[in-house]
Amino acid sequence: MIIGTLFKQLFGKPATNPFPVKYMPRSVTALLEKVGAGKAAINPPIPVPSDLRGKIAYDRDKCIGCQICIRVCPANVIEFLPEEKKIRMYVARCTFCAQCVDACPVGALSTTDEFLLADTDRFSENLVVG
Amino acid sequence: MNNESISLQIRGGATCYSVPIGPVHPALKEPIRFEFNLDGERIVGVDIKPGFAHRGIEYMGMRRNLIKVLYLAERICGICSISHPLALTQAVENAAGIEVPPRAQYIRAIIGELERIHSHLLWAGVGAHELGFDTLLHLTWKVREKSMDLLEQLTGNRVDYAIPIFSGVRRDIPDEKAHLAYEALDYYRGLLDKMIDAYLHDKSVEMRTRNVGVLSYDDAIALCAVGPTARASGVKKDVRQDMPYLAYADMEIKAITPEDFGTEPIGDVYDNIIVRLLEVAQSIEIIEYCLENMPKGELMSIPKIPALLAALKKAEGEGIGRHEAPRGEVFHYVRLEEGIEEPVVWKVKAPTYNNLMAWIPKFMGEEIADIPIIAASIDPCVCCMDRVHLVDRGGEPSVKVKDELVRLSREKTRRICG
Amino acid sequence: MIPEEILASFRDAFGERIVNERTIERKVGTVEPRSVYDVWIEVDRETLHDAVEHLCRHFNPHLSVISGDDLGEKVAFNYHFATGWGERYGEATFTIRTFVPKDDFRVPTITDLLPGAQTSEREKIEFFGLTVDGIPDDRNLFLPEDMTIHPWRKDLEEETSKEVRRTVKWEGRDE
Amino acid sequence: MTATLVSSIWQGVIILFGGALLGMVYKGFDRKLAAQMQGRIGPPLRQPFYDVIKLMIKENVVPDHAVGWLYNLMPIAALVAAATLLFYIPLGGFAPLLGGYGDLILILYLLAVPSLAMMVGGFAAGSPYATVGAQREMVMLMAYEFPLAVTLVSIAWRASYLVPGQPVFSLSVLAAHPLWGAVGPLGVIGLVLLFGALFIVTPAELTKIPFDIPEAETEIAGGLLAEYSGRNLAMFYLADAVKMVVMASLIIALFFPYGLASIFGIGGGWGSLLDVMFYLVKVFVVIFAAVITVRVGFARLKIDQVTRLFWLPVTGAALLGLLLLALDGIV
Repeated sequence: MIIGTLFKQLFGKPATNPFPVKYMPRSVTALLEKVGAGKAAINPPIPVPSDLRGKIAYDRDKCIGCQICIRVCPANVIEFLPEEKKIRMYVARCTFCAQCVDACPVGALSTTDEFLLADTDRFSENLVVG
Repeated sequence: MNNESISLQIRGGATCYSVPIGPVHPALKEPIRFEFNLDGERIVGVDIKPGFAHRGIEYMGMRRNLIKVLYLAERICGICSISHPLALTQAVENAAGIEVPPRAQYIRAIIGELERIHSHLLWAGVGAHELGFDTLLHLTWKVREKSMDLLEQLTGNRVDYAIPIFSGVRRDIPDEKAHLAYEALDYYRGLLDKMIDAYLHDKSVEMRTRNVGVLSYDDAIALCAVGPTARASGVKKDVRQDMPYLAYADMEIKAITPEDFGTEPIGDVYDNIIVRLLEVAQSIEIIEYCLENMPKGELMSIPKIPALLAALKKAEGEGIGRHEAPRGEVFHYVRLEEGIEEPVVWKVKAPTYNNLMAWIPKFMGEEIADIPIIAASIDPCVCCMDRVHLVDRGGEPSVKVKDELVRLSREKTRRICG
Repeated sequence: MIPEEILASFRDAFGERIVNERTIERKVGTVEPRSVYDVWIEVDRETLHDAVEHLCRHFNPHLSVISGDDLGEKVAFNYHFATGWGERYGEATFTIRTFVPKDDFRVPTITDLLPGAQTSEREKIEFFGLTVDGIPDDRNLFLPEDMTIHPWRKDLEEETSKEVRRTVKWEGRDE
Repeated sequence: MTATLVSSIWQGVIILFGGALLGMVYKGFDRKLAAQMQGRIGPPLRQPFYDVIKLMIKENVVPDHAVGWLYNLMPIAALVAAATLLFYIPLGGFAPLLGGYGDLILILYLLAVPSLAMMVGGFAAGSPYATVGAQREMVMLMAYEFPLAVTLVSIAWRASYLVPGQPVFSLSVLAAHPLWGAVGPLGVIGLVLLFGALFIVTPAELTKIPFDIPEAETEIAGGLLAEYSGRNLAMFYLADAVKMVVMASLIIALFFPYGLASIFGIGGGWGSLLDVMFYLVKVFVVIFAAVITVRVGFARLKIDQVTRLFWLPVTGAALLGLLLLALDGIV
């Protein structure tokens, strides 16, 4: 019966992971500043698998400028830099399919487990790779 | 049923008043508009208007190469995010004559069935919410997390799994991950009885769903209904059974109807719950079979991406791809021409497209209070286009683009704050 | 159902009126491969309604969707049916194709035979500008009511792309 | 004379603010515990206060089609009626402030006023959702008012034989003379039935699931309250919070008026404090049992199902209770 489950849950631990904090803080920016300064802690997110398809990492030295990644990227994330024969990625548009990683013939691209990418500026340093 | 009486637009008499539901309404998870003509609390007419989220995906797809189309297809729907790629890859493979390695077929089926589990649980939760039974919603979605976590472990993401690709799959299920899958299957097997108890033996759920939103056997066939919506009416239609594909061809799969629960099919919302819960059990068995009998071997018959692109560019022909998605049959038709990277024709048919018409007999004669649960009963997935919106403020309806909407919103904010 | 059976029945009923027919056999299954069939037939527009009626009378079909293929002078419409559902390996896809010239751009409705075809026919009306004779409801379904362009017509590409480009302008960047 | 008037006014102000405060605290508990039962964390206990403050500073939107003055008047009417109720209900073991000027029948009417106000407001809003909600509220009122009235009147009627010479329709008299000990076994069964009826009426009176049909969020998008915003909505919210305390207090006054102070023999200020604390606990228990557990354990019913439920089994139970009480008087 469902009532039994309800009473068990009343005294149990909620299923929600309280990431980043349990309750809305009075000021989000103040909290973030505190966390940045190491004065406050936030609850960690649930751990992700090691092969998560997160933000793409780019090894500039390995890249040979073949542009296959540009041909397969469904979201047109990747820009070719013709002078250097390298690429630049705008993560704000990325759909995290990691098809470019599979397509790269020299292994210059790889997935990371980084997924907390929210930003107010879509061209911020964190969101432009390469 | 009288064929002439079926139209998306049925109007009642003069004593009726009309109540619009949608495109924005708490009962709807996606934008669609119903206009109900009511006589008191009873529905005597209904007009359905979809298309508020039409994104022109097929139009876009016919203008980019097939690998890009694959990820576009994945984003047709967030819940069936493997069903559309599965149908598309099959259509293209049939058109181009590409073989799929056995192991890849099994992996596709495993992910497809995991999706069915999480989709049906999602639906059950939404259904409970529509009934005002939020507790059941939270309980169901809590257990749904397990399948999402498993999908994240196996594919690298919770939605948009990016697993199938033309000629195979992109990721293997190694043995060290297979045990996670077994663990999740045991978890669900232990929960099934509790779920059936909570949904099918709960008095208040039964009161709200029995004999509500009935779709008769004949209507289901005449209106071309698919998936659990049709099966709840007793129509034994399931692509996995009727025209097997991938690893499903190696298994004895039977279309689930309420008869498997020991009741006569009525085609009401309660039968929809029965079918979907029993299909969760069926999916558990299929996944287990696949994990145990998965052959060894390669994952893609054309593993190099440039070679794959070249092969697809060379291909000529047309193909049909069908997959039994959680909500019913997904159908993709593709025509390829040699020397053209893009598909020349790409037609997508999502299950809700067929079930749209099934809503009409389900709604007619029911009460306002039943609207949410009937709307939810076909598990609608309103996957369609545009970022324009129609606004009617006294004058002519005009199309507002995003810039204009942003401007209007800012104006209003200023007005309130100032 | 064996596709020969359907085809034989159609040959008997329509004879010369079937312009073209084709059966594709595919092997499925990794352990013991078995065959499934895709059947394609081509008929004239005048025969279309009769062909669907014949199918409905004898084979209990399910209409998946109607797809359209703009070939320039004319548009090919494929009525994708499936028949024989209900038993394992019982089903075959059955596609009826008909070519419709653009200067006389109309087809008869099949909603009198299969009411469920209405969604698909209305979609063809708005996306191709087709006229469907006898359809009970021909309003736009997916597109806004005041939208006049037909996105899947390749000869109207210019107007469509103008409309599309107007709406997908990325904020702050013109692409 | 002036001194009593001043003190009465002071007491009135305290009761008003105390009642509203209590209502919001219990609302906080309601949300938190419901969340816990559903496996969620839920909002902090002080969330209702945040909500009311936020609503108070929000824009008060009046729809184009609304009857403006009626639409704006109704939240005030609802809040005033709910607040007035506080003066007639014994709170914390104290006699009601206006106990001498009104009785159970007045309470019965006052309880209906917030619902009526919401109904009129719903019709005045001119939105189809609100109209449907108002129609449903009307049917609901007709459904649950009868068993509620039967319950209250039966108890008072039985009490008129047991405590002769007293105004038995006054709640403080009823609270001072609980019936449990005064009636025989038949009467006890009758009282249990009446209590059951009142228990089921409580969530309906407060429009909580499974009886939140007039608001039915997923069906008619908040129904009666669909168009209300800002200050008006805050007033309805407060009225609802106060009503929750009132209903719980009513149940306590009729069925569980016992205090701890007399049992432990503690007098004076400490005794009153103990009784107040005990009263708060009793209110919490009633709300937990009749509102929170019920609202997380059931699906929303349909209006015809609710009508059938209240007219047949609940009214039947109340009438049977009345009959048993009558029999008890004869035997």
